[in-house]
Parts: sequence; C-alpha cells; structure tokens
Amino acid sequence: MDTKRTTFNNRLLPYMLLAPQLAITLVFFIWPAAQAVKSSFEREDPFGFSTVFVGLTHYRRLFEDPNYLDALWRTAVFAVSVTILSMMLGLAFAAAVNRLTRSARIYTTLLVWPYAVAPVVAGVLWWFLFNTSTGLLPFFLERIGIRWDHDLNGTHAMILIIIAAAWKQISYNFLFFLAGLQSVPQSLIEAAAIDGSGPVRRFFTISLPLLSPTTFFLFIINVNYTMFDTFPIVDATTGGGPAQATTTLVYKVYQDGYVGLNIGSSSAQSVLLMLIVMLLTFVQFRFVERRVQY
Amino acid sequence: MAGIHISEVSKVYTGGVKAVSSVSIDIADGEFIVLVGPSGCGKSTLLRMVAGLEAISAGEVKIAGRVVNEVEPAERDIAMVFQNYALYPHMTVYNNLAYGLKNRGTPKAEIDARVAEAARMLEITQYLERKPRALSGGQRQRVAMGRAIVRKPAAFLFDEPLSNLDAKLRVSMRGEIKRLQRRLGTTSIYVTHDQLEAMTLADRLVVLNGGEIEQIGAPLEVYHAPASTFVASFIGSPAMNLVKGELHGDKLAIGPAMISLNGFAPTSGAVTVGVRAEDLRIARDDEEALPFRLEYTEELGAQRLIHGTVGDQQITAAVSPEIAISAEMRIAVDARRLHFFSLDTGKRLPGNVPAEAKLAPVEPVL
Amino acid sequence: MAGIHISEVSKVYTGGVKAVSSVSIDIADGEFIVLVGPSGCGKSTLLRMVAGLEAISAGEVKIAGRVVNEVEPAERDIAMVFQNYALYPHMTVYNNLAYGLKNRGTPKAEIDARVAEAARMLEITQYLERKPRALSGGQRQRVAMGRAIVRKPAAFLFDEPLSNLDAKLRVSMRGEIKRLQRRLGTTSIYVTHDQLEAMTLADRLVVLNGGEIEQIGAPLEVYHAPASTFVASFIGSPAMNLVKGELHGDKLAIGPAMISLNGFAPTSGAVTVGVRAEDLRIARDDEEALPFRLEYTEELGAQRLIHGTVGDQQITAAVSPEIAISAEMRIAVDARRLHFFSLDTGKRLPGNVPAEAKLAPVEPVL
Amino acid sequence: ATEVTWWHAMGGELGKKLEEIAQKFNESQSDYKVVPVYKGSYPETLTAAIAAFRAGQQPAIVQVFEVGTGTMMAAKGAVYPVYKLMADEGEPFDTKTFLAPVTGYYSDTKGNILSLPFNSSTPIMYYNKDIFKKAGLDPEVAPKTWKEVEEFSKKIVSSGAAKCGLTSAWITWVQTENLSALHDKPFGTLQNGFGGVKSEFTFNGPLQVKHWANLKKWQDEGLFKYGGPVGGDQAATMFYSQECAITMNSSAGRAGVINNAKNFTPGFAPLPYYDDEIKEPKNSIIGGATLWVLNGKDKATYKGVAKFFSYLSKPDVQADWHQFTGYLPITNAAYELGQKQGYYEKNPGSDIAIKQITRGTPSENSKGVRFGNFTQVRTIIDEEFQALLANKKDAKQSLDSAVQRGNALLREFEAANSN
Amino acid sequence: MVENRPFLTFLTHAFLILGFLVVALPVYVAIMASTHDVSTLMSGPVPLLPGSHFIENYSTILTSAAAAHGLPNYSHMALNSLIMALTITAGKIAISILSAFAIVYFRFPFRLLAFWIIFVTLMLPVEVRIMPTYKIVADLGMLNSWAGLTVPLIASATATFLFRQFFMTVPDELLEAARVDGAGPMKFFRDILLPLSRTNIGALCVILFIYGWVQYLWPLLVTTDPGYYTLMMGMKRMVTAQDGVIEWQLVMAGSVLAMLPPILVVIFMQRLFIRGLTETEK
Ligand SMILES: Nc1ncnc2c1ncn2[C@@H]1O[C@H](COP(=O)(O)OP(=O)(O)OP(=O)(O)O)[C@@H](O)[C@H]1O
Ligand SMILES: Nc1ncnc2c1ncn2[C@@H]1O[C@H](COP(=O)(O)OP(=O)(O)OP(=O)(O)O)[C@@H](O)[C@H]1O
Ligand SMILES: O=P(O)(O)OC[C@H](O)CO
Ligand SMILES: [Mg+2]
Ligand SMILES: [Mg+2]
Repeated sequence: MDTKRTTFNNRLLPYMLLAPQLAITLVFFIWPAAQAVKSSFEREDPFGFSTVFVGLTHYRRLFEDPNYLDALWRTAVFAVSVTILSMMLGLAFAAAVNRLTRSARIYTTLLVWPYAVAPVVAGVLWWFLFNTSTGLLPFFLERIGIRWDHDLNGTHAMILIIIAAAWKQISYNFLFFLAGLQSVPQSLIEAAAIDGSGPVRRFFTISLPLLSPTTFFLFIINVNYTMFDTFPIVDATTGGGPAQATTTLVYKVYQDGYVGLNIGSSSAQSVLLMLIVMLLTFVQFRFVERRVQY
Repeated sequence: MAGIHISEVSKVYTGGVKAVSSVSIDIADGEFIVLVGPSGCGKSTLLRMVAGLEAISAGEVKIAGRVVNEVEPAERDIAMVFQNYALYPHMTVYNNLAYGLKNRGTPKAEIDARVAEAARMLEITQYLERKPRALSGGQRQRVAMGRAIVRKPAAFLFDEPLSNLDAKLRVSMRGEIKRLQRRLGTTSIYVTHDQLEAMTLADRLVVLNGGEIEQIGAPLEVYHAPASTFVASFIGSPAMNLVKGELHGDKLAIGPAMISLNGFAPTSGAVTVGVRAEDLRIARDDEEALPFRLEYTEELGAQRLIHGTVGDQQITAAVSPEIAISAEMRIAVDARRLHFFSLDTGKRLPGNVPAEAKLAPVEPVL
Repeated sequence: MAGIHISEVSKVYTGGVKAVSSVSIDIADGEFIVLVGPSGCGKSTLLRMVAGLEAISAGEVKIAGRVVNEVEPAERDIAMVFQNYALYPHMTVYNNLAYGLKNRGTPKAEIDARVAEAARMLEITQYLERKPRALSGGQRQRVAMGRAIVRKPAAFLFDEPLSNLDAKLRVSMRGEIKRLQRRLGTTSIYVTHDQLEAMTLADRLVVLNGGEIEQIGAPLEVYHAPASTFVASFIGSPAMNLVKGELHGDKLAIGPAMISLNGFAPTSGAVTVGVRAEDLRIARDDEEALPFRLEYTEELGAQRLIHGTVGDQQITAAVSPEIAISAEMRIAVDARRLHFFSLDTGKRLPGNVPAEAKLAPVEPVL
Repeated sequence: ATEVTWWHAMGGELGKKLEEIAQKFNESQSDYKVVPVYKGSYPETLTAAIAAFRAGQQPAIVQVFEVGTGTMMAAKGAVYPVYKLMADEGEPFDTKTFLAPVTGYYSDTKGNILSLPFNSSTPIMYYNKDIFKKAGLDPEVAPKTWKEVEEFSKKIVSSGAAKCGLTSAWITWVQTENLSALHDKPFGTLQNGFGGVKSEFTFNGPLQVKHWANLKKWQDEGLFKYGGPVGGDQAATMFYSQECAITMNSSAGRAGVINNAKNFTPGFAPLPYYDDEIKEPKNSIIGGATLWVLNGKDKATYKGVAKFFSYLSKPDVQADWHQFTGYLPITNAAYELGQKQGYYEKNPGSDIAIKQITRGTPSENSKGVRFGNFTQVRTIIDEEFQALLANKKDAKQSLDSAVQRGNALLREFEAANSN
Repeated sequence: MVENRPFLTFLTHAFLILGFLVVALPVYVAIMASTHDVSTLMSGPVPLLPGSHFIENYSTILTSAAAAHGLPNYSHMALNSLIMALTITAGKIAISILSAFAIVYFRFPFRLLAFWIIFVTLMLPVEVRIMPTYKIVADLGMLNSWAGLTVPLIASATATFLFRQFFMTVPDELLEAARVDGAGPMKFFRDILLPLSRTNIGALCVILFIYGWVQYLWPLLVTTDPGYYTLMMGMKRMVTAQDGVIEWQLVMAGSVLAMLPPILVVIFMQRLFIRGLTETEK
C-alpha cells in the first residue's frame, strides 16, 4: 500500500492519530467479534448460567443442516442479484444523466431520493406496495394474469426482497457512478467518437472499463450491503419466509440468535459470515483490484 | 481530393464567449497547415469544429468538398491527435491502434496488417502488447500518431501533440511528424503555440489572435513580413524588437538617436519599428548607429544574446560570441531589415515591402 | 556565508533504485548552479536531499557550513520552488506568501512589509487577494517565486520551475529569475532538463546522467568542451552531430570520405567524432569536404537547418538561409572545431583540447 | 422514589394505555415510580432483557410473550417467581382469584404462579355480517363447527359475496395449538411440556393431519386464504378489506376489527370444532404475555414491584385494560366487575373469549403448551404449513417433518439447560 | 456531448423519466397513503390520487399521534434523531480523517495492520455482534447516554477509505512546500489538508448523516430512557403494534416526514457530493 513520496517522521504521532479509531474498533468490533468466536465453541443457555465447551459442534451441525446450506446458496443468489440489479440500474441512470447537460441536475435530484429512505421505512413501503390484498402491485399484476403471492411463493418472495433491497441501493450507486463518469477524461470520449464509436459502443468500450475503480469500490460496498444491511428489509417484507425462501445468512443469524436465543449456533453463523465477507473482500482485493489498475 | 475549406466560421460558446470570429482558410489536399497563437486565441476551438467535436455557430466547414457542419466526427473521415494523447489506458497499444478500425468493421486480417505497418513506420512494434502507462512520453506520442495513421483518414488534426514532451524529444518528434506527413501526403491541421514548431512544420502558417486571423502565409513569409506587431512579436525567438520611432523624411528617430533609411521609409510620423535580434550588429565606428546600454547577456553557445536599452526602450541583439562587447555600445541595423507598423492598429504599413526574398531556393527533396 | 557543500552524496530508494551515486559539488555563496540531465537522471532526488525532503543514504550535505543531514527542511533555511508551483489552492496569494513567515512567528507588521516588497518586486501586488486558481500560469509562477523570496533564505532550490509554462513565457520568466537572483545574491540550485535554460541561467552547470556527474563547468566551457558524448549530445540545439570516424595519422575518415586535421588529431584509430551544426558549412569547391545528401530542411527564420547523411550517418548543419542548397552537397568543417571521444567510454579524448577560447570578454554588468 | 423499570413490547396505542396504567400507579403513591420502557417486538424485548441481564443491567419487570415462557422457566437463576416475591413482600396474592386457565398455564408443577399474567388472550372467530347477509346466510348465526365453516364458505364464495370464505391469523397458535387443545389431543408428551424439558412433540396426530389437509383442500377450492406466517398480518387485512368473510385471531384483535370495520358489521364467535371428534370442545388456550420479575435488584425495588403487581391485579385496573384492549380479564373479580358495569351487554361478543377459555374443565391437553425454543418451533410449523400450501408436501408429511424438526430443537434446549 | 442525436436524447429523457417513476413509486405511494384514512387503505389497493385527510393525518402525527403511541413528542424525537445523526457524522469524519492522515502521511510499523483492522469494521455490522457489543457498552457504563448511542457506531471504514483515496490525490508538493514553510504534521493537517478536504467532507456528511439518521436497532437496545427516542424508533414502534391497530395513514405520514430531512440533505448537498466524489476519483 502506497504512501506519499515524502512523509512525516514523527514516531508517536501516527499512533495517536489512529488511536481513537483503533480504540473504537478494538473495543466495539474486534473484541465482540472475538467473543462471538469464543461462544461459537460453546453451548450456553440464554442467560449464561452454564457454559460448556463443545468444540466444533455448532459448525458441524450447520454444515449438516440443509437449511443452512440453502441459506448460503440463497444469500449468494440474493447478493449477486441485488448487486447486479442495483449497480446496473445505477450505472444506466448515471450514463443517461451524464449525457445530458442542462437537465442533469434535475434528474440527479429526482433519482437520489431512495437513498434517504431508512431501510426500516423502505421495508414497510415495499411491504405495503406488494401486500397481497391491499397492495398496488399485486392488483396490477393480477390484471396481467400474475397471481402475486409472496406469502406462499418463494420465488415471488425472493423477487420482492431483491427489488426492495436493490431499490434502496440504486441511488447510492447512481451517485458514485455519476461522479466516476464525470471524471472520465473528455478527450478519451472524443478520441473514441472520432474513432467511429457511437455513444453506446463508446460507453461499453471506454467509459465502463475506465469506471472499473468505481465499480470495484461499489462492488465491495454493495456485497457488504446485501450481506448485512438488508436485514431490516427482509424483516419488514417477508420475515425470511415462506418456508425460509428468503432467509439469508444474516437473517438467520438474527432468527437463531435474537429470536431463537441459540447463542452458540448464531455465534458460529456470525463467525462464518465474517469469514465469508473477509474472504470475498480478500479475493476482490487480490484479483479484481489488480485488473482495475491500468 | 481531401482539401478542407473553412469559410466564415465562428464560434460563440454558451455564455457568450466569442472564441472564433469569421475565420476562413482554404486548405489544399496534402497541405500541412499550422494554427499558431497564444493561449486562449481559439486554436483548439477552430480545430474541434473541423473535427466535429464542437458545434459550428456560423459559417461552413467542407471536407473533401462535402459540407460537414452536421456530420458526426466519426463520419468526417478525419483522425485527431490530442495534446494528452488520449490513449485508452485500459487497452494495449495494439488495441489502441485497432479500435478505430474495429469500430468500422474492418476485417481482422486487414486490421493486423495496418497496425503492423503503422507500428513499423513508427518503430513501436515491440510495444504493441504494452499498455500506455508502461510507455515513455515519446512512445505514447508515437502511439497517438499511430492511431491516427492506421485509419488512413482524409485529414489529420493535431492539437498541440508535442507540448507534453520535453524539449529534446519535442525536436525529434517534430521531425518525425513532418517526414510522416510528407510520406503519407495527408492534409493536416496542426495546432501549437510554439512558434518554432509552427515555423518548422508548416506549409502555411495561420496566426490567430483573439479568435481572428492575423496572418496566413508560408512560414518564412510570415517571419520576414509579419503583418502586424502581434505576429512580429509572436514569430521568431528571441521576439522581434519593437520600439517606438518617429519618421522624419528619410530619417528614423529612436529616442535621441537618429538613423538614415536610405529610401526605405514607407511613410512619416510616429510608427512602431520592428527589428529582429539577428538583424542588429555591433556598429563599426564609422557607421550610423544606435547607442546601446548593455543589461545582461545570455550565452546560447553558438550565439550570444545581449539585452539592453536604446534610450528607454528594451532591445535584444543576437551577436557572435566571438565579438567583444562592453557596457556601452553602438548598434547598427540595415534599413532594409526594418519593419514598420502603425502605432494605432499595429498593422504593417502598406509601403513597407519586405527586403527582397533572402531565401535561396531549396531543391525539392523526397 | 551560505555556500552549499555536497560531498559524496548517494541515494538508494527502498526497493534498491540507486538514484544518485557519490555526487560532490561545492557551491559558493551566491552562486547559481544548474543541475541538468535527462528525465530520471536523479536531479530532483539530489535537490530534494539538499532540501531535506528525502533522506540522504550516504555522504554529507552542508549548508552555510553546518551539516544538515538530520535537519528538518524548515530548519535548513532554504526555500523551494516546485515544478507545479505547489501553491496552497485555498489560500490567497497574500497568505501563500505569508504562510512560511507566520509559521516562524514573524510579527505581523514584518510579514506585511516583506510580502509587500516581494509582491512589488514580482509585480503581483494587485493579485494579493486572489486565489491561485484565478491566476494565469505566469502569475502563479511568480507567486511561487514570491513565496521563496519573502523568506530571505540562505538558498533557493528550484525544481523545473518553468516547465509548466509555454515557450514564450518560459523565455521571459527565465530572464526574470536570473535578474532576481543576481539582485538578491542568494545561492541557488536550479533543476531543469532544458539545456537552453541551463545554459542561459547557470553560473556553473552540473550535467547529471544516471545518478552520476558527467561534467561540472561554466556553461560555455561545457558547450565548447563537452566531457563526453553524453554531454555533447545533451547541451546545444540542434544536438551536436556525433559520427563514427577513423583517425589515420593526421587524416580523419568518415565513411568513404577523408579530411585532413592539420595537426589536431589527438590519437589514432576508431573514434567518435563530434561537430556542432553551426561549425559545418557548405564547402567551397576547392576545399576538402564531406559528401552530404540532403534529406529535409527546417526553416527557423534566421537560420536554416539542413538534415541529411554523410555516408550512412545522420548529420545536421545550420546554414544561412541565404545560401543556395541542393540535394547533393559537400560540407566543410574546421578541424579545430572537431571533438573526439573514445568509442568505448564516450569520454573526451585527453589530447582533444578545445579550440582556443572563442569567447570574447564580457564587461561585468550590474 | 424508588424506580422500577418495566420493559415491554406494547407498540401503538396499547403501549400508550400501558404507560397510562403505570402513570396512574405512580400518581396513586409516592414511594415508587414505575418506568415503562418500550423495547420493540416481543422477541426484541426478550433478547434485550437477556442481554441486559447478562450485563447486569436488567429491568425489574419484563414482559415476555407466552412462547418465551419455557425459556424463562428454565432460567431459574434469573427469575424471581411472582408467588415468592409477593410472599416475601407480604402482598396479598391468592392464586384462586385468577382465571383458572391463566393460573394453569403460568404455574410450576406445584401450582405456584411464576409470572404475573398481564395481557392474556385467546383466539376467537370474527366474521362479516354483511357478507353473510349477501350470501343469504343469517348474519346472527356464526358457524359452530368446521363443517359449517366449510359450508358457509362455499356459499359465500359461490354467491360472490366475497372472494374467500375464511382466513386465519396464527396458523401455529390457532390452527394447531388451540386446535389440539379444543379437541383434547396432546400437542406434546409430558403434559404438553409442563412435565419438563425431556418432552417431545406429538402434534402430528390424525386430528391435526385432518385439519391441515382440510385447510389445504379449502385453499385449493378457493375457500381459504393464507394470512401469512407468525401473526399472519394479511389475515386481518383481508378481513378488513372484506376479501374474506371469516377470520380467526387473538381476542386482542377486537379493537382493530372494530376500528377498521368501517363499512361492515363484524360478528364474534367461539372457535369452531369438529363435532365428529369431540362433542363438547375443551377450553381454548392462552396467549399474550406475562410479566416476569428478574433477579438482581434491591429489596426496595422488589417492594415496589410487589406493590405495583397488587395494583395491576385490582379489578378496576384489570377491567379497564381488558375492556380497552380485548385482552382477557385476568381475575375473576375483574370479569365480575365488567358484568356489573354491563360492559358485555353493551358490547356484544366481548365476553366470548372469556367464556371460551373458561368453559369445561381443563385437561392435560388443554392447559396450554410449554416448550423450550418454542419461537423457532413455531417458525418451523409455519414453514411446514407453507410447504403444504405450496404443494411441496401433504399434510401428514409436513406435520411429521415439523414434529421431527421441532424435536431436534427441544433436544438442543434440553442440552443447553441441563449442563 | 460529442454528437448531436435528438432521438437518442429523447430516449435518454424517456428512460430517465421512466426510471424516476419506478424509483419514486414507493415514495409516491407513501405520500398518497398518508392523505387517506385507515379504512380506505385497508379496503383495497392504495388510491393513486391524494385523499382528503392530508391535514388531519399530518397534524395528528405532529401533535397527538406520538403521545397516542406512548412516544415523546414529534419534535423531541426529531431533535434526538438530529443529535444522533450529527454526532455520528461529526465523530466518524473526525476519527476517520485523522486515521487516513496517519495512514497516508506517515510510515510506521504496523501501518498495514492498522489499515486492515479499520477495514474490518466494514464487515462486522451491529446485527452479528449485538450481544457482546451491548455487554461492553453496559460494562463501560454507557447505556442510556449519547456516548453509548453514538460512539460504538463511529468507527468507519468507508470514510477512512474515501479519505485515503482523496489524500492520495493531493499533490506531494503541497506537503513538501508546507514542510519547507515550516509546518509540522498537525499544522499541515489543519492549514492545508483540512481546507482541501472540504468537498470530500461535504460528500461524506451526506452519506454519514443518513447512516446516523436511519439507525434504530442499536438505540432500541442501549437506551431505556424515552428521552432518547429517535424518529426511527418511533416509526418502528408505530409499525410493530402487537395486537394493536396499525394506523397506516399515520405510519405513512410519519415515514414521509422522517424521510424529509435526509432527502433535503441529499438534495442540497448533491452538487457538493458529486464534486467531492469526482475529486476523490481523479
Ligand atoms: N466550453 C467552453 N465554454 C466557454 N468558453 C470556452 C469553452 N472552451 C473554450 N472557451 C473559451 O474560448 C476561448 C478559446 O479557447 P481555445 O481552447 O480554443 O483556446 P486555445 O487557443 O486552444 O488555447 P490553448 O493554447 O490554451 O489551448 C478561450 O477564451 C476559452 O476560455
Ligand atoms: N520514491 C522513489 N522510490 C523509488 N525510486 C524513485 C523514487 N523517486 C524517484 N525514483 C527513481 O529515481 C530515479 C531518479 O529520479 P528523479 O526524480 O530524481 O529524476 P529527475 O532527474 O528529477 O527526472 P525528471 O526530469 O523526470 O524529473 C528515477 O529512476 C526514478 O524512477
Ligand atoms: O396477539 P396476542 O398478544 O394475543 O398473542 C398471541 C399469542 O402470543 C400467540 O402465541
Ligand atoms: Mg487549446
Ligand atoms: Mg525531477
């Protein structure tokens, strides 16, 4: 990781500067995470009266539990769909807005709303919209012959949370992509235009590759978002159902730990979740970042 | 037939900046035109209107006989080389060169052949697989040239293509561009604010100032008969000395000094007098001359520039380093080498025909 | 006493790049030293070690007699002007100038006085309340100079301070820097890769190549007696012609041609022969000369450069535009104006004393 | 004044009412101050309390929903049993003054009440009189048996009076737990779990299979619409929007029904039963939440808790809460007070829940269900029911699977609470 | 715009307008729903046109609704939300700009480790470590305090990362000029770096303000004093009415009002926001 050509020589100062952030991280992140690791090897009653070391039991159970394995796969589907959907739409909007000069600001203003909507509220809004009996969308879907029923139809439920989660993230992606597009040197676009490349082709062969650092950053943020921050949305729209069809890993952690009070198993799941995200981030840094450099 | 005809072209930017005013230039097929002028004079704007990157506010641009005002850049059959090269950073050199051809659906085999040819011509064959960031400035510049060449366009447009290079490289790339253009015979418009580049490259120079043409002409024509004080001070290094003078019949008074013009006075009254540094020399004792007070010298090796004042006006003379100089000297000038400009308009005075062509003929080469 | 003494200084970057190897330079108080050399030769590294911005790997730097290897930049009593000016973009010009003084706790009244003085000297008084982005390139450059001046440091360090300016402005700023330094008498180290800048500014030139000193000397000394082919080709424009030749007694064979040296041959055998473009001329018919095949010409106005080949070697000559030229010519050279270098090392051959000082004395001015 | 913190899960207007009660208690004396704190949903409140207990920051009183009862009872070290508290503090506390099913559910094997019933409920049936009329049914006659429910629904749907006949909240609580209790069928071994942590589920008997199969069949015929998992929010909505003519839900849903039934008249009735399975249905079982006292507070606080609990049990306080919310009156006295006030006459249907839960003599099977990890078990039951409706399994398979998965959770609970 | 293609421009507008309609739909529905009474909402699809209960619903939510749900009054909750969002924003910016400064402008042992430790915070959201975190906050005696509400949320990988990216683009020469001018690290930070980071700080303020504004799980856990109620907690309480009547019209009106401040922040700061990001990316 690079620094500046010249740096300050102070020995103590950098540690002092880092101290607040590191202290908070260690106390409120690393330490609890370590606690989670510890309790993932234990069986404990909720109140903590008795604690027994059980080794890898929780982990073994998880990997024997078809529900967990399903949730793993489902989370992947969910994360990929939400990330792709919200990034593609965000990018498409950004590309469109970037074409315009005069009206760009108005559209930007119009498109950034969802970002300001709290996940809890977003969940409620989509719940409301897709409510099978009073919702607007099922009402229209019925007219085109689709009986919407996310209470029983797992696919519908999945679509619902994907839409709701993606919707929430479009604006964020849009803003970053717009900023990214605006920093693509104009001369490259002009060179490509002279090279006979139309707006669409130019977008795919020039702008998009040049956006790769932004894309990379957003990819990490989005995967992270879908992995964790979508919890309130799932909770408010489908509650993980039907028949766990929308139970993602983080929702399962919540279900088992928060609702089920199964601390050991839920800790083991947290630990696995952290490992997955770290692995993903690591892989992204190792392989993707290398390719986004040019 | 790929002449370019620019007639009465103007550009007003939204916001009201008038960047180019009624510019007309006829460029013959194969001609190398250089647009030169100070920063902000509208060179890039004019070039970009020819390229189609900027809408034309008024007037008409024709390429190869076709009015292209409404034609998209891609269809104008031109290629452009940008100041910062505008190489696609994520593509290899090969792909940078091939991109324009691919976009036009050129068959793979032909792309390969053309890229190979251009690369050979520019000696960048061994870098074809590299990305631009792994190239030096000069190599990047060549790639930018290559990208223009492979397309075999009707015209090349250059926007200060050398200004990112260091002095040494600039000189050698300048030679390369010139030779290449001669060889390919492609009509070219070249923008620069470096007068030396302009002089050495141009078949014809267009000197722009404030969005208007000050002068069009062959480089030496412009050098030897600048149409205005602006051109006079812009073309040639060191810049032409411009001092205030007064014509009294056949005599020219500069400050307290007075010299005879031997019949070369175009008019009378107050004028701006121009004289190039190399046209000044240290006077023989018996000569009519200007009193010169030396301020400082610059040693260029082959030449010595002496900077000083005549009366209260700054004058620079270029002399041989072998000639002895001192703080107070007398400086002589050949009256035929003087340029006279109107004090008001800065335009060359009508009667002031340049000294008979000093140019010895050059036998055509290549 | 603010001489700077650089002795045996080396720099090895983490990663093993040896950027500077055992460089020693003694700089007298008030002297103007220019470090010149191609990109990457270690000029900036050396300068930055003097400034204290880069740790010194080996050797010693003394400023005003004090070893400063471990001293913070702020305490070295130096000021630095950067290539991109490094003006604080969010501060007004006034604050840019005042910042260094404020940091040193200079009283407000004195800051005001010093800033006013520097601003007057540099003619930027009317811009004091502007922010840098509202200034033109030349004005920014002046502010950067001003920031150095107000501090009244023991030494100025310049890292290519003019390379962001256009050619015209570069020439005039060059003059200003020179005059200013003369006036303030401050010891200066100036980095550039522009040989013309180096020639015109330096009291003494230091030519660097690959982290090592190729030559130290007064500009004209370096120009007329380059210590190596590297220096020869680097200093002077157009670059000195360097061709392969063979010395047979008093005769020099270049390709098929052969000329007499009139006793100036320093050695015998294969050598690299150097000759400046201005030392070549079109031969009289009765003269011993080299056969020259013209390739192309460049018109510089006062001069014409003719580029061509002698045998299979590239040669450029500078001739008067008034002399007729043709595709095949004969070119003569004065044997005293030839430079001989070792074929292996590129070093000037020992016997090759330069032609007796062509330099006429300059009476001291200012 | 000594502060007594009380964590609760009563959002909305119920929360407001609850706070009003605390407020009135505070005004009624000056030694203690009850501070109610809303802590989110039931599970959120329970988890918060547990987390707080582990951190030594627990409230004195916490409201725990009935499915958390197993968890609380198992946590002996954390809980200060109410009967003991009241005895220690010398507050009058007579088990007999409480409604029998309430006492039955919240007592240990020795009959001691461990937590104070506060908002207890039981499911009843709600129907839409207007739709009944439109379908040519007598709006004053609610279906008594499941057979009638089926018949009525058919009529309603075929006459076009409504899109669906029946929906239901709480498939777990209403259509499985209460179904078992009403028909005197065991839900699990060891007295439905009252006998200890070693119990196992048995709710995959023929009755439950038959009922689930029926629901599935009715769904296929368009008579029944699924109201969603857990509390089944959609059920209420479908009932309010007159999409479904009948719904079954907690008695506490009454306020909502009255509030939202702006365009129709609602009717109230006991839950239906299979008359070929049982002649006299047993009592329905309890839901809602109780107040648990947590260990680790000082004497003064417990004194305050005891005083407050006495206050809460006062007939007028109880009756007020009961009448406002639709929850059961916990004590006989409160019920009687209501009768005396003529409340039940003025509000027809408001005593159906009480009557239903107090009818007959409770059997082992109708005392209620008490299991560990029961929240998750309910989730499993929901999931299996969804699998049934989604044609993935038949009734038998889904109930078998629910029992099997539930038992695994019971064993886990047993392990966690026995070492 | 390089070429002038009216049809493409038309398509662009059409696409954006369509996109806006889709994106705005839920918000639009919420606004419409907030103008009807509850029985309209509960008896069929939400009307797409405004109803007549606008004033009633909004005045209820602003005056009596909160009290009716046992909440502190609306302005109190709004103020709390504001305090929390602003504290988190300020805290996050302060500590991450300092960390980024340390990481970029100093070379010291364990620099990489420090960076990774900070980065890890991105991967450990409150939900998966809530119990142990709660315990620590309790042990530190930070329950029921602004500190407990905000400090644990203040570590920020995103902000540190973005500041780092930005600092990398600040020309080296500025640092060098400042050093020659006699500025030490903190002086450089205060006089040069901080003013230069203005737009970035602006951009981050938007992101972080919203992050702080929408928190509800954490405040719910660590506070027991209704004095700390925020709008999000209030909304949540209105929605999860156990057995009670959910007054959707009020929930929607409340949601709309709760959305307003962040939306205003986003709209007013968007220019700055994009500029801040653009400069980061360069
Ligand atoms: N997009 C624009 N909008 C408004 N004014 C512009 C725009 N582009 C250029 N100008 C103005 O038009 C004038 C001419 O600009 P142009 O770029 O053509 O100059 P130039 O001769 O190429 O200068 P340089 O040598 O600095 O590149 C300038 O005054 C400039 O400020
Ligand atoms: N921080 C660094 N780490 C490693 N190598 C470096 C570093 N800075 C410079 N170098 C290398 O040291 C050598 C000398 O660099 P320096 O910047 O001194 O050259 P320069 O003569 O100033 O060139 P230029 O004219 O391009 O500015 C180069 O090879 C360069 O790549
Ligand atoms: O809705 P309530 O409060 O009556 O409670 C329902 C029961 O808790 C369901 O088990
Ligand atoms: Mg330009
Ligand atoms: Mg350098």
